Parts: sequence; structure tokens; C-alpha cells
Amino acid sequence: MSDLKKLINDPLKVADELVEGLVDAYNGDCIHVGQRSLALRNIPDGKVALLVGGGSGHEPIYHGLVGKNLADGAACGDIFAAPPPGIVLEATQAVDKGKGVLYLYGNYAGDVMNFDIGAELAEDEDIDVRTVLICDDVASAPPTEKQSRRGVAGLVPIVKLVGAASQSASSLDELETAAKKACLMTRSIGVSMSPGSIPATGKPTFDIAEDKIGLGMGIHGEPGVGEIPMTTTDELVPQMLDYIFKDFDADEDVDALSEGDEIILFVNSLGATTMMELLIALRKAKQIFTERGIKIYDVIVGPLVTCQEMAGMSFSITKLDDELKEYWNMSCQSVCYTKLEGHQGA
Amino acid sequence: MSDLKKLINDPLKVADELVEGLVDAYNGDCIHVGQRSLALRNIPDGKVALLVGGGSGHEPIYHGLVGKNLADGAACGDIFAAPPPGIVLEATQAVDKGKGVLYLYGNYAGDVMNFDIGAELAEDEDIDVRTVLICDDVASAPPTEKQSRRGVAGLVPIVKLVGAASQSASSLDELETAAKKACLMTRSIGVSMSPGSIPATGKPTFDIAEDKIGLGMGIHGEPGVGEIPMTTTDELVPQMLDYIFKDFDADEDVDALSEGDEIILFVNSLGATTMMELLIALRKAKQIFTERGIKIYDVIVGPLVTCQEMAGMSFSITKLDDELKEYWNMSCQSVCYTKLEGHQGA
Amino acid sequence: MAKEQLTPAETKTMMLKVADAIIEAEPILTDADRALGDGDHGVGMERGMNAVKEKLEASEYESVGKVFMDFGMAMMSSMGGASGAVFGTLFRAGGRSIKDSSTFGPQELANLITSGTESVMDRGGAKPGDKTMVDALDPAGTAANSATGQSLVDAMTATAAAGVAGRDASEAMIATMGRAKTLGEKSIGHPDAGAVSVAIMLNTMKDFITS
Amino acid sequence: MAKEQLTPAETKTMMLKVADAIIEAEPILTDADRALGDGDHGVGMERGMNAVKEKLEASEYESVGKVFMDFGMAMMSSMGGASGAVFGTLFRAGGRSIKDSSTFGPQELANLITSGTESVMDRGGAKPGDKTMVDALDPAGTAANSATGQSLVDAMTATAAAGVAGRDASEAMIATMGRAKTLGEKSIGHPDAGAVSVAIMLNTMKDFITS
Ligand SMILES: Nc1ncnc2c1ncn2[C@@H]1O[C@H](COP(=O)(O)OP(=O)(O)O)[C@@H](O)[C@H]1O
Ligand SMILES: Nc1ncnc2c1ncn2[C@@H]1O[C@H](COP(=O)(O)OP(=O)(O)O)[C@@H](O)[C@H]1O
Ligand SMILES: [Mg+2]
Ligand SMILES: [Mg+2]
Ligand SMILES: [Mg+2]
Ligand SMILES: [Mg+2]
Repeated sequence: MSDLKKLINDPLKVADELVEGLVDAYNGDCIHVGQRSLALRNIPDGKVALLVGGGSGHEPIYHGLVGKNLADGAACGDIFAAPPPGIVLEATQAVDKGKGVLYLYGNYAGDVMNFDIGAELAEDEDIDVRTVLICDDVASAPPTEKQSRRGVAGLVPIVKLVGAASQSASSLDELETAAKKACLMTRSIGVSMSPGSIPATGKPTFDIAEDKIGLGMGIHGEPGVGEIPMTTTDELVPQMLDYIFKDFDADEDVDALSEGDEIILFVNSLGATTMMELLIALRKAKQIFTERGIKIYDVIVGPLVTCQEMAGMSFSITKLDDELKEYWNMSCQSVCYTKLEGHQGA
Repeated sequence: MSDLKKLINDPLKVADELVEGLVDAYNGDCIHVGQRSLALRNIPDGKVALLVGGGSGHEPIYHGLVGKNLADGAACGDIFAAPPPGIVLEATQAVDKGKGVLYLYGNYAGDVMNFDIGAELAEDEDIDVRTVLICDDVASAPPTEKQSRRGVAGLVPIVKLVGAASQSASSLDELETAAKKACLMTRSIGVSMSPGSIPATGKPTFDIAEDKIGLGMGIHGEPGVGEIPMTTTDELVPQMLDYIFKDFDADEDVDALSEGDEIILFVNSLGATTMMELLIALRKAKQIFTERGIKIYDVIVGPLVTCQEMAGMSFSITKLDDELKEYWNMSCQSVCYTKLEGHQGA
Repeated sequence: MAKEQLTPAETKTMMLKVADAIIEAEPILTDADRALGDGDHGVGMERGMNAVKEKLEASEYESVGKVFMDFGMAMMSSMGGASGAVFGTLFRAGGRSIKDSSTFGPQELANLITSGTESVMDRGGAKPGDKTMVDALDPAGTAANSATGQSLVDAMTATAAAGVAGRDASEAMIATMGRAKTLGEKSIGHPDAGAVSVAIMLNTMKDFITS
Repeated sequence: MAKEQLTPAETKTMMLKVADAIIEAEPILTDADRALGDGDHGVGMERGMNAVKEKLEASEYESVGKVFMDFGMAMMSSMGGASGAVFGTLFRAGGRSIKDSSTFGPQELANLITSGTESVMDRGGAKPGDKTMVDALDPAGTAANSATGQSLVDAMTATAAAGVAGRDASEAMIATMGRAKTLGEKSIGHPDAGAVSVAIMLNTMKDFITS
């Protein structure tokens, strides 16, 4: 979008004001904590807590994933900036119910450092903290280095699953194990056609030629595997999914995606890409999975992991086993994602 | 957005392909009917059926509102075009379970004429049809002529309420009465900052100056009450809500919105306007309702009634009574909108 | 060479030319609807005309009325939108009024337009002056009715001229129907998109008949 | 008039000038981060420097180290992002290493930078050559350490020059940390945004000390 006509107040206050609005969107189910954190109003005593967070500007994630059977709280940074350690601490204190707190967030240098410092501050307050990094972007590193991958849209199914697991987890260990499994089983690949921008500067976050698609780009426009000519949905989708298939194939820690497997399929828009486009892409993806005999257990589709007016989309695939299916089947409710018990097409 | 980099296949086939994708998104809960209609897989015999529909290009409405405790089916037109009568008929036949079909759709000349012809064809097949028009856009006509208003984003809470009512309605009469009440109690006002475009032409649907906001614009860019200079959220939101307050005041068929009233508040984006902006606007709206002692019973927020990459937003307000609250509290699930039983902040 | 009393085959050829003319005019129709409506009139009419061509090219006709009925039915079932309904109604009802005619002359022209226009007004509630296609159709019907005693060439020429004048007159009207309604006085200065289509259709018929 | 052995008050004045210089350089930092990262470095640093100014202006200092610790703490608690953590760590740890000093001379300069840089490398895992701010800090620290026997003016001048050279050298490096990582060879030709900030900071300190 070249003509940025954003409806805001002070561009330097957007993060604070949007978190206020988010609390209003929860209409009482969440409370505003400290400087810029969110927590569920009623977290049961003795619950192992789940904390998410990250930079703002990607709404409805990350802080919109606080909710019933989802995250207990979120530490919110400024636009595209990890929350400072003080905010991580205030959020940690708000969600801790004596059984410790699992930090579950996307792998970015800024987030890791700030959450780590926050965790050190929390340990000083005798709160047990464990961290599981979301590293789902297959375009950002080979399977052998998957712990250095960026965290992208896969966080939605991951937080859904781990939030469900947290309802019955008896210890931080147990929840950590579930989170690691959800992360291992979830992989994403994205493309972008045009950049978002930072409200405070109005400047696009990157440049891309009119006739090019950034294949494998991250959710802030981080470069992926390269640029390809602008093309059609039906040409692009197979290429994108191929990265996912090859990644499951090549990774020694997981089995290949093969006939009879069941998956959650999440088709995400980065903002400007319309639901119309997502649905057309979903249609092609469904054909490909059907050809391979892979069963879609449930579908998420929508602009849930955005970067302002960035145009682009991503696929996230979570391979399910019985344990993950059970977590999936739980209902959940939040500003970002809500589902009833069970799954579509049951 | 000036540089349109839409990810599609044949621009003339987007409506057909997106409906295919939508059926895939339902993952088995909905079936594709005839040329371009959608219906729930299992509509109970003897249920009074609810049919929605309209032009495509506004995803996730209208056809994304088919779902559990929502609409039973949808007749889908081409981009921004009402469905032809043949499609209305095929959808009607698919959802009719012997108790008749309520048509509930936005008031546009094209939709009215095509659904009316479709209804005549259905009556020829001995299907009972009743029509309730959604006319919620207060900017499009004064209260004395409210039956000539456009149908805009208010359709989301309206279809939610009427879908719930349809689960227990014993007759078409009863459902029609509930639908009329939901429509009467729901009013919307929108603004737009920049146009969407039609995939087949790539042309923007209207022109607007760089420094102007279209106040009261419709969801295709139909002109509203006038253009005002681009401004901040906190300046704009009170002006927008004033139209709603004044409309409830002036309309002899409803009581004024006043202290102690309970409402559903829906903050919608037309596409390019980000969730960040919606939340900031929601924050201001909440302040205004709180000042007036009006209680927000539940909130919907997101890009649910869109017009491609159009920038703009709207507020829809539904005033509740006990009957409507009961309908609201039912859970529902669809691609467009999902909620658990009850309401946020209960 | 000018034509009198078209055969069903000639009528079909004429209406195929109408379809091509509308397809060619897509950008003009798109722009007309962008100014006052939602910008989809050109694409919608193009979709309709492609359906029309498919239907007409696959059919042989003994009745001239049936050509127009098929023309209307193809539009109505393929287009949707306001124009699918109103143009579909125009040609279906207009064609039905001459379905027993095996030739198309000045009387058929008059019947086609007047019956069709009446049905359009019944269907959509628009009256002359509301800034819709009716503002091109209504004067065209009047002209055709006054010209039933003349040659087809003269009748068609007068009818097309009246339609064009009606389209032009729509520029000065304030829209009270459909999408453009809330424009109020701002709708002045642009012709109605549907009226533009009608004028193109009538002119194409005239060109066919007079050549 | 060049300065030797700054008082805590002078140190505070110097660091307020650093804050202003960074605020002024916002567009440069924004563009540097747009080329390789997510474009928010300028805004983030500006946010940090406003917090720094608020904190420093409201405080009086007896220890020079405390000036830097407050500088770092204000950044760390207001900014977030990678730079909030790394710059916060740089100044908090660097300042702590000289928190007992009541004057800022060549030895304090060397301690500030070397301790700070070490802590940054511990915190974020970056090594020299990874194309981060460390590539400006590391040579600056080496220069400062070699210059502890010289005047503050000379030491600071050498340190700033080494930092600038480090920033320039980062242009030729391939990013292996943070947002720019996946750029690979394409990251060559742009300096690292954090290194640009470091160079501006050191130059501003030099300008203050030498003037
Ligand atoms: N009620 C009506 N009666 C007659 N013609 C109408 C009516 N409503 C709309 N039209 C005609 O349809 C045209 C618009 O068609 P189109 O743009 O294809 O459909 P839509 O308005 O559904 O987008 C208008 O220019 C007008 O001539
Ligand atoms: N692990 C790290 N160690 C040292 N410096 C780092 C590290 N990660 C990032 N940086 C520095 O931070 C700068 C980016 O800061 P900024 O753009 O404000 O944060 P973010 O990367 O979170 O958007 C980089 O240019 C680099 O100099
Ligand atoms: Mg950032
Ligand atoms: Mg239309
Ligand atoms: Mg139109
Ligand atoms: Mg950055």
C-alpha cells in the first residue's frame, strides 16, 4: 500500500493504545497488567502457566492469543520490538500460580534476550521459568539447524495445542514436553508480495520489485530463499508446500509426511492479502494433500499473523498424533482464534 | 493499495475458486451445492431454514456465515454481484427441510431483484420463502426511510442472532419475527480511507483524495454523508458513534440508547485497515459507552465484512433484550465467526 | 445494404453483434459504474454477453422473440447483480411479447422495448427520472411506438437516437435507486451505467439494420 | 576547550548529547535497519534515548559509572527489541565496571567498553565478524585499551575512529545473527544498524571531549 492512511492517534503510542483496546475486546475476561501486559482474569491456583508475547503490530497475535484454553498471559512489546525485561517480569508475576511459567514465543534475537533477562528477574523472585522457542519457518534454516529458525505463523496452532495441554499439565516439565512436541510437529512457509510499514516512520519495512514474490519471507519481511517472478496461486502453492514436505522428509527428528497422516492446515494472511486469495490458495493446497493421501483434520484460515499492510501468505502444517488431537479437540476462545470442541468435518 | 499484487489464478474465476476453497475450509461440515452455493451437511428435517447470500469479494462474509447455529446455506454471487436467481433457487432447495426458508441478506437493488426472482422460482417448487432485508447503515437514509438503507457489517451480529433463533423456531413466521427484531436493533456506521478493487479489472471501486475520509461510506464505497479531512481515531470515533446514538434517538420504532442498556459492539475492518487500528478505535468507543453508562455485553472485532483491499472501518451496535441475549449466548461456529457459549466478561 | 423485417437468423446475428459491442465497451461501462456505483457493471455485462454468445451460437431460431428470450435468460442466469436481473427481465419479457413473430419489424421493435421496459419497472420499482437504464429505455420505447408505421431502418434509427438522448439526459438526473442513491446531487454530471449499456445496444442494432 | 577526566556532571552532559545525536539520527538508523532488518531500529533507539533523557535529567551523580548504568537501564526498560537488550546490557555492565569511579578518564573509557562488550557477547552470543554492533564495539575496546596511557582526548579520538572503522568494516560482512541472518551474501554492502548507532555514540562522545 503506497498511500498509508492509517487511522491512529499518536504514532508513538499505538502499542499502548492497542493493548488497551485489546483488553476492551476481552470485555472483562482479561486484565491489563503493569505497563503493557495482559493476563486472564481467573487463572486457577496451581495451574502451570503459559506466557506468550513479542512485538506489537502483528495483531491479532501475539497478545490476542490469551484466552480460554490458550495462553494465560502475554508480554507485549512496541511495534515489531520484543517486550523489555520489565514487561516480561510483570507478565510472569501476573500469571504465575506457584507451579511455574512456560515462555512460548517466536525465535528472534530480541525476544530471546529480553525474555531471558525477564526470566532471570523472575527467578530472583522465586518463580520457575522454562522457555520453548517457536522455530517453525522452514525457509530460515535447514533441518539440522532448526533451533535457529524464525518463529512465524505456526505459533497459532502451537499456542492452541500447548494452551490445551496446560489445562491439565501437572508440572512445568510436562508442559515443556508437550510444547516441544507441538513445535517439532509444526512447520511453516511464507511468501510476500509487498511490505508493511512502521506507524512511527511510515516507511515500508523492505523493498520488493513490482513483479516479484519473496519466497520464504519472514513475517517482518526477513528474506527467505529468494525472489521469484509474480505468478498464479496454482503455480505457487505446490512450490510452497514442497518446502514443507521436503523438510519433514529431511529432518531426522520426525517422520516424513505421508499417506494416512493427519494434519492441521493453517492458511494465514500477512495483512493485505484478502480472504478471497487465502481461500483460493486453500483450494489448491487441499488438492495437493488429497493427492498425497494426507488427511486434513482441521483448518484455520484468516489474517491472524499479520505485519500491518504487508501482502503475503503462509501455510503452517501441524502433524498430529493422538495426544495432539486430544489437545486440538478442546474448545478455545480468544480475540485471535476461537473454536468449539471437536473439529470441523468430524 | 496502488500496487495490486493479488495472488489468484484466472481473475474471472475468483468467485468460483474461492467458494471451492471455502468448502475446503469447512472441511466436510458444508457441501458445495449446484453452481455456486453452500449448505450445511446435516440440516435436521423440519428445521426452519436460514439462507444468506450476496456478492463475493467481501470474504469471510457472506458465505462464511454458514455454520453451526448460524446460516444453513448461502447463495453466492460473483464479485460484488448478487447471485443470479438460479443460484438462489439451488441454495433454497438445498436448505429447505419442509418448513420453509428465510432469506436474510443486505438490502441492495441487485440482491433484492435476484433473490425475489429466486423466491418466485422456489414458490413454483412449493417451497415457502420469506424475506427479511438487512438495512443497518444509518448513513444511507433517515430513520423514517430505514427500509431503504444499505445492509452493511451489522449482518454479522444479525445472522448470529437469527441463526441461533432458527435452531428452535417452530415456524417461518416465528423466525421472521426474530429476524425483524435483530435487524431493527442493529445499526452501523462506516468510514473509508481508500478503495478496494475488482480483480477482473484491477480498477479501484472509487476515488478519494489523499487527505480525506469518506464518512458513512458503504462497503462497496457507496458515498455516505460526506467527506471530512483525515483525522485521528479519537476525533473520528465520537463522530461516528454520534450517528448511531442520534439514529436510535430519532427512530420512533426503537427506544434511545441510554444508561443501563446492553449492546453487542462489532468493530469491523473493510480489509486494509489493521487489527491494530480496530483495537485503538475500540478503546475509544469503549470510553464513550462507559461515559454513557451503556454496557457492552460482548465484542466482535476483526476484518469480517471486507471489500478487498479497501481501507476503512465500521461500528455496528446491536441493542439487546432478554430474548436477543439468549440467542447471543448460544455458541456458533463458522469460517467467519465462532464463539463459545455465553459471552466475554460474564 | 439496409434491412427490413429481419429473419430469426438475422435477428440472432444482430444480437451477437450487440454482445460483441458490449464486450468491447467493458472499460467504458466499468468507468461509468465506478463513478456512481461499485465499478462492476462492465465485468458483469461482459460475463452476460459471453453466456449470451454461447447460448445463441448453439441455437437455431424460428421465432425472433425466442432470440431475445434466450438473450435475456442467458443474462439472468449468468450475471447476477442488478443488471443481471433488469437486463434479463428486459429481454425475457420483451422477447416473450413477440415470441410468436417470425420476423422482426418496427412493430416487434416497439413491443420488445415497451413490454420489456414495463417489466423492468415492475421488477425494480424504478420510474423514469430515477437515473437508471429506464431513462434510456423509456424514451426509446416512446420513439419506437411512434415509428411503427415507418421502415425498420427509420424506426430503429429514431429509437436508437431517443435511447442515446435518454442516456445523455440521465447525466443531469439525481440518482434515487440502487448503489448511486446516496450520492444525491453529486450523481449529477455522470450518465447512468445501465443507460450507457442500453444506448450501446440500440446503436449496435441500428448499425446492423442500416448497413 | 578539550577535557580531561570528566566529572560525573560532565559525563551526564556528554551522555545527554549522545541521546540527542541518536534522536537526530533516527532516519539514518531506520534506513540502515530497513536494508537488513525490520526497519524499527531508529524508532526503538529514539524511544530509548527519550527515556534516557528523562532519567538522566532528573538525576544527580557522584559516580560516573552510575551515569552509564542509568543510561543502560533506561534503554533496557523502555526499548525492548534486540537493541534494548544489547545496548541496555552494554551500558549497564560497562557502567557497573566503573561504578566506583568519580571521574571519567582513559581507563574508565577502556573499562566501560571492554566490560560492556563482553557482556553483550555473553548475552546475545554474537562474536566479532557476525555483523552486529559488536563489530564496532570490539575494535573500539581494543583501541581504548591501548590508549589508557594517553590523554582522554587522544584515547577517545582513537576509540571513536576504531568504532567508525568497525562500522565500515561491517559493510563487508555476512550477517549470521538476528533478522539479517537469512540475507546471507546479500547482506554485504550495508553496515549493521547497531554498529551505526555505536559509531554515532562514540563520535558524539569524542566531539564533547575534544571541544
Ligand atoms: N431498480 C432498478 N431498476 C432499473 N435498473 C436498475 C435498477 N437498479 C439498478 N439498475 C441498473 O443497473 C445498473 C447497475 O448494474 P450493475 O453495476 O451491473 O449492478 P450492481 O448495481 O448490482 O453492481 C445501473 O446503472 C442501473 O441502470
Ligand atoms: N545477538 C546480538 N548481539 C549483538 N547485537 C545484536 C544481536 N542481535 C541484534 N543485535 C544488534 O541489534 C541491532 C538491531 O536492533 P533493532 O532493530 O533495534 O532490534 P530488532 O532486531 O529486534 O528489530 C542489529 O543491527 C545488531 O547490531
Ligand atoms: Mg524489531
Ligand atoms: Mg455490484
Ligand atoms: Mg455495479
Ligand atoms: Mg529492527
